[in-house]
Amino acid sequence: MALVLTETQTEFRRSVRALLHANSPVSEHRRLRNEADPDGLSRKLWRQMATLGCLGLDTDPDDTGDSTGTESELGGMAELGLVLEQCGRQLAATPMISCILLSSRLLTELGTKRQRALLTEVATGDLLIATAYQEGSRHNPEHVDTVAQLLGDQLSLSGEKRFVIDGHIADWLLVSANIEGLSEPSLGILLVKADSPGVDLTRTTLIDGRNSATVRLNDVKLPRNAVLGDVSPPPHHATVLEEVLARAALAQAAEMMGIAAELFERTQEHLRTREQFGQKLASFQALKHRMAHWYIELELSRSVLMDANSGVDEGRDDWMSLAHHGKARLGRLCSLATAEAVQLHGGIGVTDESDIGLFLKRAKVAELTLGDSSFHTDAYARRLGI
Amino acid sequence: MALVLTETQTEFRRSVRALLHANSPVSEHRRLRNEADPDGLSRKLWRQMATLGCLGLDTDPDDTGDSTGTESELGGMAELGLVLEQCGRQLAATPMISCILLSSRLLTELGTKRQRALLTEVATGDLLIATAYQEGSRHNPEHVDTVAQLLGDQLSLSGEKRFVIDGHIADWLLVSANIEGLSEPSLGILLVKADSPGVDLTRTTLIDGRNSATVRLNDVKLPRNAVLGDVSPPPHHATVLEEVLARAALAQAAEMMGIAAELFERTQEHLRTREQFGQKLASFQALKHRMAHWYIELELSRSVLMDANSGVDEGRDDWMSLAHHGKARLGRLCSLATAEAVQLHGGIGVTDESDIGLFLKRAKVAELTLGDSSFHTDAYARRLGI
Amino acid sequence: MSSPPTSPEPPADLDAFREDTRRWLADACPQSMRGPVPPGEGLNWGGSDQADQSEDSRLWLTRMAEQGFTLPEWPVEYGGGGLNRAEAKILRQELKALRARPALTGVGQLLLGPVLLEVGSETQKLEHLPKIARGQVRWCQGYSEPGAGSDLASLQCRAEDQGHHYLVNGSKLWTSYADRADWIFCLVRTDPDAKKHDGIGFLLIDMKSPGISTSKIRLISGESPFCETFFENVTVPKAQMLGEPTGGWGIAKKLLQYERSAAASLGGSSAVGGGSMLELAKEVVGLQHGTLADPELRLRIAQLKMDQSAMALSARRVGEEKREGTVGGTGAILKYVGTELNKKRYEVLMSILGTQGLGWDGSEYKPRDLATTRAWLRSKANSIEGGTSEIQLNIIAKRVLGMPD
Amino acid sequence: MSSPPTSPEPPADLDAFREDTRRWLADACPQSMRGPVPPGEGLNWGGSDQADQSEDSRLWLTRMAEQGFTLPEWPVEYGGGGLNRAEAKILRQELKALRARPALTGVGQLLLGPVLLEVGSETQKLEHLPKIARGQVRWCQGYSEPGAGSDLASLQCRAEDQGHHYLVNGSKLWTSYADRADWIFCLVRTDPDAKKHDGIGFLLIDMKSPGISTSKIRLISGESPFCETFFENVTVPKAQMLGEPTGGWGIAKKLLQYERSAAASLGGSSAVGGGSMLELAKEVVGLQHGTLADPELRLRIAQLKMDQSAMALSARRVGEEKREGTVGGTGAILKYVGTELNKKRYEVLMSILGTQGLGWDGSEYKPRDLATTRAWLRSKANSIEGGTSEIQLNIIAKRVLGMPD
Repeated sequence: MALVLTETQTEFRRSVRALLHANSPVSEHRRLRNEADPDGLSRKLWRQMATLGCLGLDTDPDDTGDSTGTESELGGMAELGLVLEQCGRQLAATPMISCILLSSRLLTELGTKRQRALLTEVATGDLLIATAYQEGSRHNPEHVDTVAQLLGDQLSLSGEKRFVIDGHIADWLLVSANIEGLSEPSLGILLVKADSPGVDLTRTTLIDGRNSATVRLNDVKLPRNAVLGDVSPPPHHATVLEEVLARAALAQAAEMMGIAAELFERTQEHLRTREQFGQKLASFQALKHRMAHWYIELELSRSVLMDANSGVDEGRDDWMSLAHHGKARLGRLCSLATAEAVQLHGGIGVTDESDIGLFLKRAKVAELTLGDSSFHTDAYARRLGI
Repeated sequence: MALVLTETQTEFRRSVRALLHANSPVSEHRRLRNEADPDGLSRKLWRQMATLGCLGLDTDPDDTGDSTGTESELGGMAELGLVLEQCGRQLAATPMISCILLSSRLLTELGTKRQRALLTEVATGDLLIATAYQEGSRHNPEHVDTVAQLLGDQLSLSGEKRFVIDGHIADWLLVSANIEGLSEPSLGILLVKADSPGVDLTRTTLIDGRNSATVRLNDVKLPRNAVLGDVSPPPHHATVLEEVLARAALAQAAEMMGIAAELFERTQEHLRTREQFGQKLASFQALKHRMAHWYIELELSRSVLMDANSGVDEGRDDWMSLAHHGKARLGRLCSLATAEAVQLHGGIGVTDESDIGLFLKRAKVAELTLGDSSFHTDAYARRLGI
Repeated sequence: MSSPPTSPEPPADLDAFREDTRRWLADACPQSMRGPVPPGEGLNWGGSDQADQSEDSRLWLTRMAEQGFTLPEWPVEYGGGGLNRAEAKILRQELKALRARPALTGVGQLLLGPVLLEVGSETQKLEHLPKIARGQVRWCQGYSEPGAGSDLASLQCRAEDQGHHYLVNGSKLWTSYADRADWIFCLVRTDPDAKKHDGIGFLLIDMKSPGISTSKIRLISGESPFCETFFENVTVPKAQMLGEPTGGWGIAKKLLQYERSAAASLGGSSAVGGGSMLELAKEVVGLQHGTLADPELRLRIAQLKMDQSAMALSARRVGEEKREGTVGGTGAILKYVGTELNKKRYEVLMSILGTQGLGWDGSEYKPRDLATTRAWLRSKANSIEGGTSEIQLNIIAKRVLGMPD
Repeated sequence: MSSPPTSPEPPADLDAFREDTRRWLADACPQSMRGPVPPGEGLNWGGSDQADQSEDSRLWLTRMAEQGFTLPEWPVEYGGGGLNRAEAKILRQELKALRARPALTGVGQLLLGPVLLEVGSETQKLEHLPKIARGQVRWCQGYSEPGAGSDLASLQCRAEDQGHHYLVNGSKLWTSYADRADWIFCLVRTDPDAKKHDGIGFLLIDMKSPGISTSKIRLISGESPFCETFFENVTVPKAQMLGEPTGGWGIAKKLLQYERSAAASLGGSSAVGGGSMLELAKEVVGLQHGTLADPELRLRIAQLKMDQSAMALSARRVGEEKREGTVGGTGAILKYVGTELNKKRYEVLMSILGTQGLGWDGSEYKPRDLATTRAWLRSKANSIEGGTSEIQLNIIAKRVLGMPD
């Protein structure tokens, strides 16, 4: 229902913004990239975000304890969206999507009490878990060739996962695999220590200076209870995975909202100050109309994201459609925003010296992460029944 | 190859333009509509076009005789395109598509000498033939429920055809039907006299003031040689029909080119003369850029149509792709052109008094005739192998 | 004709008010005034010309007007219901529960009334407001002029000060239902020498005044309520000037805002005749491998549905922000988005209908299809009337984004 | 090093010329100079810095230059080949048949040379043209400046008349390969008091002059040939002014046209590394029910293919119209369409590649994918360099459509 923020939410957003502003300006993102930082992100920032309660927003407080500082009124997609949007505005590299939206959520939804015990350390920022779900180069979670073969009480896991976000620094991995050796083969999520024998992690540097990993699994030996939930067969893992991916896509969309809004404001400022042919760029009518169009799309997107976040938090029946809509729309908004920002900044916009290119690159990664507009429009249309 | 007109073509275009200008201004189209003219078009104009050779452009001169005045250098899609484009500019209602591009062509491609004998009278403008190929409300020539049942030497034709362009004034009909009673059922085109017992023609008035008909066929008795080509089974009728429809779609696109170009020039004139807020509309930069965009699309479309017409005339391998491209592109161009023309004309553009609405209506009919942009883009993509 | 129901008692508390109102409405609202308005019938616009209204419609208006329920929050002395906000909300809820159609509509009630309440003299209020509330007088508006387009302030229709009265000459375009209205409110040039926004007055004119004539405007979609209204040496008493004789522009701007928020509500719904667009698409286009057989159209429909949802949510957000007092610039986008979306919606519908949507009239076309086609044509005016899309973009750039002229 | 081949005889007739040329080329063109330029290698831009050129490349340049074949239609006295149009065409055909790469490229040959030929003094022609034709001097261009953007004429770099020489101060942006060029041609402000287009000169400057320095510009796609070039009290002989000291703007416009027609040729090809876009799409995205598994991407590809075809045909039409002498306004659209289309093409390629296109470097990505990604980023500059898209639209509106300022 809520299309305006509550006071608590406004206050929370202010705290997040202040934290990121002080500790993760865009120049910090540039530094991490230029120095080819081995982590590709700041663990210090991550622990600061933990102190603010950002890391426990998507888990059951019972699993994370009081230590996280999570306030009772906060917790859910609306707040996660606020965090991600601020991350987008500052280009703050954090494992929010990989570790919180994907991994914490999967553990919360499917993990046994013993497995969920990891969440305490996740919420303090001391432990990182990455989720390895993608195999091809396009988002298609149904495409799983990785196999976990059940032999007695042991599982042998083999396969190759690509684009495992933050996989290069993960302590644990959640891996989707077809479990074979049961009465019928079924998809399951397995919890794997990243340094297990047979796990080969290759770090890949992305255009936005962040990192993902290719994870090669060669006969990784795991106990049977490495499967989340410790059940066999776990028939609903595929459904839960689809839902968790949709939630994460929506959070990704919130980050894109931040990128698009920041680009808008920077472009607005550029047009206001830069002169050409004896007048401010902002006074050219063709540019005014383009800025107005962009503003319209920003506002529509904001309404959609707020409603989608509420929809998830309220558990509305149509929340999956809302999430698909959110990610589809924000992908298009970012295409518009990056194209306009670069073009309207002119030559300076294509130099590495300008920050605009950093937003462009981050936006492209975000667009293709967890399904692009095409994927989510198709999913949305399916839910319309057409 | 030819992306510029030859001198002969330029001269021919001049003649067509002069004829239409004198005999079929837009006001004439308006008169036909307002008076709900029983024909919905001018037979006098049609005979004048015959004198100019327009009606024999798509047939073998041997079939039409010298009487048509067809010059030897003329004949083919390039010239047909010129005629149709001028028709579009003047909103001249003629049976060019129905009687020439569809019916004459089908007869030329498939007819026996006896059947082709009709072409002499077609070329003089004395005989009208309409082609009945559509059954649903969307262009899908493969969808044929109409059946011609072979019983001995007789055929019994039953079915319902919709959107039979100019069917209300046709002397003869070409009807696509599944011929049953042969060793295997196969699609055939049948030549049917419009006043045969069992043929029920219902005139339908379209938004552009023109007319099509619903043709209901109830056990229409025909001789076996009513099938074009007089062969049984005629296995290539479906292919020829597809090709003839593609050629006709390309001619339809040429008419749309005329509509879009005419709307452009009228809008340009409007912007040049109309003042608002103390300046000419044409001096507003946002409108300049929109006009430039529109001009770009016009020019691109013109290049494509000229090449597609050449492609057909030269029998290039890819001519079907070119035709699909042409109709798809012109559909989009007309969407742009009508939207911009109406909007930029402001209030006057939505009144019946203005001609803009007449072009809008004609453009919509043309867009949906012989397959819309969606249909032809899909067909084009299939030919790309994707 | 059934006997008039007894009045409800003045409300003691809200629950009692709800109870009373419900009971009264159940009695007062004729059965034929419940449910959606059937095609061919229109709402009651009030006024002296009630020829097209059914007896039930007239009765329903009379009964509602007697209670002041046509304008429930207006003061009782001006013909309103004198209800407070909470009570008015209850009335709306109960009307909705009954699926009662509005007893009265029109520009008098929706646009002029609120402005009169705000800036009219006491005499003007007492003269005009009760007649609006009771639906006795039907108003039309005279803003645009031939040749003025979006540049409303360039208007030429003149009101010359003749001492006791004004002498009005000129013409007004797009005067909806001027042929059936009793009065017209007009923007007129009172001072041709002042800067163009400064020399404009807001004049109330009786349509029966000698020298006024109207002619109907036919649109591309066919018949329309629009007229052109001509003024030839029309004498108008000076008391009928609303506000200062040169203060009309400010009043017009107030009124335009009501008009825009009304227009923005377009585009949200996707109901077409009986079924929804999705059902129509499945019926006409069909499915193939479980998805719509036309892949491009499928994407256009999905995009449209998303856009409609984004529009509806933005309108709701504007409302919520207003209530919270945190108004941003979102409101400025609604007219543009709503009207552009409505045009897009009809383009999609035309694509779905295919050649079946190309009919002008005749038995071969379903009424649903014919109506959709006419509505498609009518939608083309949406982004022109009530402030063109270009003007909307200018406003966003200037007022919301602070971009200079 | 192989011995230089013997010169072809002066052409008797065209067939003989073709025969001679073919034989000469077959001898003269080293094998490694045939076929497409391998990644990592570049064409020979001439000049004193030949460090990145192979021995074969230098040899090929020397041989071609000796024949005047680097600029076959230029007069022999300026280092050209003195060929007539028909002969030059034959030479091009034979070079193409051999798949020989151009022996020489660069702004000297392509942009400055033609302009020098047209407006240079005899002394200037004799001094500069032969060195351009032989590839002895590599040129760069100094047009844009920091802060000027599309408003080129607002340039600030000053050339003060000091009697015998000019004193140049200021800086130039986007000077491609300035760090490797021998000479630069510059627009400089010669009269700060004149109207901005009137006080500009076109100056030729030796890059070895004291006071010149360059720094490289890194783009979002990585390394680039662009530099910023700084002038600090640089002394330039007055004889190096091309045309009138205040006539530089006219010369610059001539030169810009050569640049635009070069930029317009972008966007036509759809080759990506080895395979075509269609093959790539089928490989990466796959087919389902016989069509590409991603229905939206499928439509985007089809649309792109159509647009590329429309662009290529329009470019050809402009050429045909030129030959027929029936030039219309179509030429004005090519730069805009070509560059916008090239950007669109790379957006589609990125969509096809999916996350595989997100790599910056590293072994997990195919060279093809990494190259595509960098090219995607580089394409963003297409609609800015050589006249922005906005400027192109202004030009179309003004010059072709006759819309007033």
